[in-house]
Amino acid sequence: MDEKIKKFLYVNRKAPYGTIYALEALEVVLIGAAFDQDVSLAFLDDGVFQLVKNQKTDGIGVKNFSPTFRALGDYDVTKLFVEQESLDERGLTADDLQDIIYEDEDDDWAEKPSIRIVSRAEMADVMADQDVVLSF
Amino acid sequence: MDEKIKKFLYVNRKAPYGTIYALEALEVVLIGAAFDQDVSLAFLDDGVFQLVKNQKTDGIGVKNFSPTFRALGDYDVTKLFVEQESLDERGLTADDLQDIIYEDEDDDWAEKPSIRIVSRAEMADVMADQDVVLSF
Amino acid sequence: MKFGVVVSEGPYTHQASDSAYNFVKAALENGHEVPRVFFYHDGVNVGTRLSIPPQDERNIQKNWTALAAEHDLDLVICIAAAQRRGLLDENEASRQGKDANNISEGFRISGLGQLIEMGIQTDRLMTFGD
Amino acid sequence: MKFGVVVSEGPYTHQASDSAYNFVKAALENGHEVPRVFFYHDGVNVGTRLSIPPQDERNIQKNWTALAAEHDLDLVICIAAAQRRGLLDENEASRQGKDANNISEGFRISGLGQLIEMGIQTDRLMTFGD
Amino acid sequence: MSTLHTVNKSPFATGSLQSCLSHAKDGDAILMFEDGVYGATKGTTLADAVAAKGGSVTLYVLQGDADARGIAAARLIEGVTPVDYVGFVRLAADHDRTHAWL
Amino acid sequence: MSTLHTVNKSPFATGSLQSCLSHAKDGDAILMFEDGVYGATKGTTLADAVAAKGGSVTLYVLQGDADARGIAAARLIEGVTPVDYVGFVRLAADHDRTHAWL
Repeated sequence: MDEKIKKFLYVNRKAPYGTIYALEALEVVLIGAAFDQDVSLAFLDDGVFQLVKNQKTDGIGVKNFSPTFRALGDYDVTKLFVEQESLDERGLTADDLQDIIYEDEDDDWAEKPSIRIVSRAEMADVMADQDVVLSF
Repeated sequence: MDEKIKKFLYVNRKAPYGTIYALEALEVVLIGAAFDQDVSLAFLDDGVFQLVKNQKTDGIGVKNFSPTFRALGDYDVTKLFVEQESLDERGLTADDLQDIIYEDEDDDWAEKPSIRIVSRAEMADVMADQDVVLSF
Repeated sequence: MKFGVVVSEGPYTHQASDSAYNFVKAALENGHEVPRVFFYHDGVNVGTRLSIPPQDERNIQKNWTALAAEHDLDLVICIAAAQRRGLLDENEASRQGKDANNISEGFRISGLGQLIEMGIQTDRLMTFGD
Repeated sequence: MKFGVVVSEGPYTHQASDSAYNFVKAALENGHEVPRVFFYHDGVNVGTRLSIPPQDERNIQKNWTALAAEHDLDLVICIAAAQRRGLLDENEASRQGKDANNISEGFRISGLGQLIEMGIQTDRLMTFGD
Repeated sequence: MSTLHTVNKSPFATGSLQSCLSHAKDGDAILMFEDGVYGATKGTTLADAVAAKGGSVTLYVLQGDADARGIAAARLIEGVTPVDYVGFVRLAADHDRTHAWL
Repeated sequence: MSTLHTVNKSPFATGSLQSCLSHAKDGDAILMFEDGVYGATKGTTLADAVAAKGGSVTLYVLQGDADARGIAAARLIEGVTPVDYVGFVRLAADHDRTHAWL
């Protein structure tokens, strides 16, 4: 068991700032990256709000942690699944989200997008293909 | 200001047991009763679940506080407004709720029901007729 | 005008204590009075002096303590809610036989009656919760 | 079978810590192993020894401490989440210059890596939260 | 390879149950517990959606949580099976993973 | 005699905004703050209901919370007025009571 690589899915269904779950989930992802497992992140329901660009938190006195998502590639966290239907319901499109990229070492370090917009049915498939599901 | 009697409304919109808000709201009501203000309780949305009869909490190891609602009359808390639409949406009728009564000192201590089922529009009127609204 | 303020959620986990802080600050800076802030439910945890937030985050307890010192605020932690959750002052700790206490400067522990009294004596009651 | 358990909410306010306790107890009594219970978010507050719940209510911290003693459970409180919320052991308190600590017997404070490790080393991961 | 989904929120308060229903796959199981047990009751605005999903997934409710909330067996949607904590543990063991819909 | 209603929850996560909308009376004001600001945005499944209520109540959004969540002014529903904390205090003072929809 010690040698086996497990598939970890971090499920994000809550908006940022109103509660701390999004920030503390990200802290788990960063620590978890050191363990060399097969990591994916799912953003659905209000979780899609976490990835919206141009977050500016000066007016409420809390830390803006959204830039950290752009650093995930450096931690080899490169699979961010975002649900299309959740975006639609919230009046959002892919253009409203941050650009998050990683360098693919298997493809001559080409820059590739980490965000993968998937349908609800595809998200269900992603969820069903995991060993460990961590919910926030 | 010290002499003025204010209208206090305690708004209950959450189910019991899953969270502590219902129980701790009731604790405020009991303490508040000593202050001789004009007290009403509103039960709407999941708050109507608080009043459902036959609650038995032995299986989950938490305290059953629902009998306390029946003691409210002794504290001169006699106006419990329950929203009809909230009951309907949850498949409940007035018969699913506890009998909660008080003795009316202005009517030869006749026993009267404390629960008043009101429409959503009437609930809005109750809410608009308060000095202080405490939300739980 | 006199504002009474209720904080119903703990620090960091919910934004409630931040919003309440911003509201109280704005009210005081604009000539209003805030005779009391009442911490209930998990809100009692705002008053712990043992928190050590990351250096790049705001220190919620210290912000409240500083605001209280500056404006002579009455920050009241509900005793019943505090006992369930492990928030104690020196007095309570010794009375209950506990070997430590964790309340911050600027906060005091008192009963639920202080909440009702606040509702009676202020012009508006604001609730920040979840 | 090995169950890893995450508790994400504080005691009394949410039912999560009660449900987790009931689940762990049932698992242990039916021949399963629970190598670790990890307390995250407000869940860290379950580990305070300063709580004094009303006498007619369950004592959540004591229930966990007793279960840990009986079954040699590893109850881990996340250090990062604990620091924000004011949960400290003696070691952390002295390292951080705090004059008190409030962790209960049976709990220990450690890093988030213990959560990931638990996910790797157990057969099923259960999350009790809000 | 199937999943045990757990739902602990009232479906009238949050969208967790609906999100769970729309992501659970055929052969999965859904356990409603804590305030989630309200999702297992008849005659609500959501009962038809829950009952319909019962055709492809297996629905369970935690007995202790239903009792606490005054939900009699007769009020449970047809096909919902009550379990105790031992049953909860067994469900978790019998499925390949658990997904908590918080 | 009018009420300032405050809503701090996302309308996609909980029913607080909808319950508020269905209880607010003509002449009241609704301030959306914290995660409640999502209720003030265009193009959502709830935007029409919110905009329609704007005919009888006045709608406000807390600027700092909207900024934090990356909601540009152009994304606000027509007729929603942004306020800062000073404006929030003024709204509370100008109405006879405040009702927090938690």
